[in-house]
Amino acid sequence: MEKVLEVRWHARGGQGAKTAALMLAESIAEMGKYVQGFPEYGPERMGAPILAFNRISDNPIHIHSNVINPQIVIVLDATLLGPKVTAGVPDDGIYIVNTTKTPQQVREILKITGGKIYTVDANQISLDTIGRVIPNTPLMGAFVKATQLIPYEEFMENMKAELTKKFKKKPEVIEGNLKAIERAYQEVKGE
Amino acid sequence: MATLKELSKFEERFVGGHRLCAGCGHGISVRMVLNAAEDYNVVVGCATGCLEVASTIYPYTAWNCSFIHSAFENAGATISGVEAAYKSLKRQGKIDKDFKFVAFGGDGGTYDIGFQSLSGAMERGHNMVYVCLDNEAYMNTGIQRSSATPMGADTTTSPAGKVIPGKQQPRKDLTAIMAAHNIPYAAQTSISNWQDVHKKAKKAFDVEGPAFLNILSPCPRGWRYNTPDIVELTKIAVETRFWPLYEVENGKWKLNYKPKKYVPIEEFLKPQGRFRHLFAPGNEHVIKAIQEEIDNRWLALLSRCGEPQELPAK
Amino acid sequence: MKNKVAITGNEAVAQAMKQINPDVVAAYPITPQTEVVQIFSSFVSNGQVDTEFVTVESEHSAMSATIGASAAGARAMTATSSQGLALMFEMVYIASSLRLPIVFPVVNRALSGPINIHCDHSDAMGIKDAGVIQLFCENAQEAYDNMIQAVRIAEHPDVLLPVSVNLDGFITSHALDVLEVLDDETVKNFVGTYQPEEYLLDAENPVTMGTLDLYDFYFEHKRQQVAAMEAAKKVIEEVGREYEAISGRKYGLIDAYKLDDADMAVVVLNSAAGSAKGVVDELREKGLKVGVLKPRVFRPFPFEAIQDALKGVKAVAVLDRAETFSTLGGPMFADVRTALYDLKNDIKVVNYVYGLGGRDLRLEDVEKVYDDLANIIKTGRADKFVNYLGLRE
Amino acid sequence: MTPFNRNFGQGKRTKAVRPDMNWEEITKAGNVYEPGNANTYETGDWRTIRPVWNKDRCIHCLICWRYCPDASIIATDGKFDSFDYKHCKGCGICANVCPVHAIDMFSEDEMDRQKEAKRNEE
Repeated sequence: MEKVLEVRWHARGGQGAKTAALMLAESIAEMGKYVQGFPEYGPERMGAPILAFNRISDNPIHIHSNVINPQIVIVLDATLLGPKVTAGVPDDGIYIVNTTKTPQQVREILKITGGKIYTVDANQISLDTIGRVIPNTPLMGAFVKATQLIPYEEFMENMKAELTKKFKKKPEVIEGNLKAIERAYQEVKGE
Repeated sequence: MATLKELSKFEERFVGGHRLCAGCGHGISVRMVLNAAEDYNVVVGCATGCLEVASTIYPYTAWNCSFIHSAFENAGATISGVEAAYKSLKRQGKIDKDFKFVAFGGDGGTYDIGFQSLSGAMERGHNMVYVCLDNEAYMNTGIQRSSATPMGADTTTSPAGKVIPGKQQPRKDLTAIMAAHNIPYAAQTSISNWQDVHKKAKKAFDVEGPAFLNILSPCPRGWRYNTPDIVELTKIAVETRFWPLYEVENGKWKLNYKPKKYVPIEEFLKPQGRFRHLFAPGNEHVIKAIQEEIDNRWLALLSRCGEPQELPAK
Repeated sequence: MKNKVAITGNEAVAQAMKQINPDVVAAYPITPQTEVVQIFSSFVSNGQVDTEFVTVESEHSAMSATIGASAAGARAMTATSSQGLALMFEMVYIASSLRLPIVFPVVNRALSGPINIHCDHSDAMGIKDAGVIQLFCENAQEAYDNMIQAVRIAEHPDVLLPVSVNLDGFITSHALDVLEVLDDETVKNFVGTYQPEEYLLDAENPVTMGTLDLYDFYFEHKRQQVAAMEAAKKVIEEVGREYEAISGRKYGLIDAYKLDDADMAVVVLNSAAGSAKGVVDELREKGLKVGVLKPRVFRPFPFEAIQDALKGVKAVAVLDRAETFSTLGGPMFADVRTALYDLKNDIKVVNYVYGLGGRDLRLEDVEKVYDDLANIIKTGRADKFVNYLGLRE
Repeated sequence: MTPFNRNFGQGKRTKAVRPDMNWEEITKAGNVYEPGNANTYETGDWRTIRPVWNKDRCIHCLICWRYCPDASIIATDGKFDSFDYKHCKGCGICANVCPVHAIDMFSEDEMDRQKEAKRNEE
């Protein structure tokens, strides 16, 4: 990885985009890479469209400005698909979308020809594995698959450690989340 | 109750050489309160005001104990920091001596600008005594009205003029407000009754948790009375029920003194220059309003204290 | 032992506070500092620190209680942002004049009004003349490192002054970053135990603090504060060297980035310095002689170090994330320009006010500044001293 | 720059601060390390009337001690001992609260005149 890889998350307040951006960053940091994870803070409360960002690099990251040209875009809520999602993304950008639609359908909605599009039904996966609709964790599995940035096994190990730290007293939550990531990793479709 | 013979043997913590006015009530009040701390180590906190500026003119201090002043509106917060440090250092074994903590503030630093800081400190439950030396106006800056200034008083910001006869509003009932904090001990006292001050100060030092004392502490300059008459004047304040003596201990209200007969408020107002204009023709209604306010508050106090609600016999 | 972690700036500050284990913390929550107080209170409730935590009712009381605790002999801290710092303004002056070694993080945020919760430095600049040492942090790592060093700087017998540790609201405070933390024992040994010379809880030696100090001595006491600030420069460097020995990270008064042979320099505080460094790396690849000067210490103002670092440049742009409304640009501009005035070389110094209310400083903005500087060198003239960067005009 | 003096108000707890001391010599931050040193500052010259003790009438109840704002009534072993005229400001409260009129207030002018007259006689 020569340059800094930049990621933008699109979600609605309450869907856990900030948490996901920070957890993703933590897991990647565990592998010795340098990361940043930060949300855009506004007055928005639950339900409003929000953004969160990651920077990933093999070297220390100096830059602190907002991410404007992300190579990777993650969309937690398919109702957000639109021009804001494609804004600033290079032609070879990667889109990871939580939806029941196919990548081709998403491509039509986004009106793009280049790039790669991945879709996964993270809502259903989280409902099956965690018992609630929290699409943020499964999307990390899709991220790992789509970007091939980090080896799957190592990521899962780090994730397990992270989750164990956070939910010491709730082993079922850890289990569910790991399962969700695993299923998304397997079920994500790309084109 | 200790005798004066015994009390005079404790070390003096507020020594002569301070520069309060001759006959200032604060000198008397502070000496009485600190005397009740007996042999304990004491840290005094003080709000900006007459007491502070007159007692710590660098390089002198009238305080024969540890003392800190930081600003006007924060005696409660400052001394709660000291008390927190004490708790922490004691718990960690970094110090071993026992201490008592007391903060002094005037009515400006307590009723008004320092009220939030005081309320916060009381709510947090610090083990401290907060003493308000109430002289009923901002004396340090030259006698401006405070929320403790009684109705009708002539001050430099509520001057008795041709249209407005002095301060328009009755005073804030701070002691009751402090009692409403449900602290272990809140009391109102007057230097006219030294036993009462001593007893209450001692209780305040002894209780675990925050305690509040409100002491009527006259200012000869602001009140314009004959300076040597301070004790008589504060006594009339109690007899007229202008300044009732009461205490609230763990939520229980107790009246400490009930005047035998109805003494009209004029007796308290007359000796004081700040109320002189009220006795000019045309201002009778102000005195009447003051009296009504006093009688109403007295009846409410009696009710809180579980006493029969009746005014003293005229 | 070093330990690499991925945490936010606020978590880094709270982590440092936990390892410092102060005797008293008195603080009030305010965005974007809130997390510091929240995280620290969980350390208290879980018994991970010996701290007495005073949940004051305002920032004014936060600093007042911290002053009381510090005067009493405790190692005491508070933390705040923006309006909170403005509310404690009065007490900041009193903390420094009472010579109390209080350490307090300031998570920088714009001052109202209109109300805005995002980063700029108008809060910190409000207390630049309060006699407080001000350290600035580019990222979470520096926030963590500066917190630990701040304790030693503040408590040094030659100094005895409050130290504020500034980090950019949201940009640093809420962003997850990778940093190295020291182990508890190393921090504990580094900060040592606070042993005040005089304190209220010294039963054998009662002391009066906060006297009325009139025209006969007040001036002399102010002169003492200046001397303490002067002494702080040396102490900050000493402590920095000691800290390097345990952490491997260098800390001085300023951070000079690629300035040795530079013709053009940008002077900028906090996280924006990181972005400027990124731009410098790119411009260097194109062969431009550019550099960045990031004051780590803003008060005392390290003018000797700045003179030394900038003596060879031809043009300097000072980036201020605060306005003074003086019509002469931002606060740091005045200081840097004054520092360079006596150098014989005719260095052109211009000012850019940027990022007010959290407006993002984009890399193109920084590139534009270097473009402007190149142009100034070429023409030998700077037409405008005060400029606005990233403003719609 | 002259080397910084580490000792000001620091290593040595400067006790007596004198007006002629320079900034390096006075105590740090305006701290006062001598508790109660205000008693070296005399306020006795504020007085225009002077309390005088009538030993015969005194019952040593110490009410006067209790009410003196300036701690200027010296009680020894629980008994009235003397007035501290160095600090007494002559407010007259002690004379007023005395239940047996054992304290009389005299004008300082009058006292001076009497002393003068006495000296002249001798």
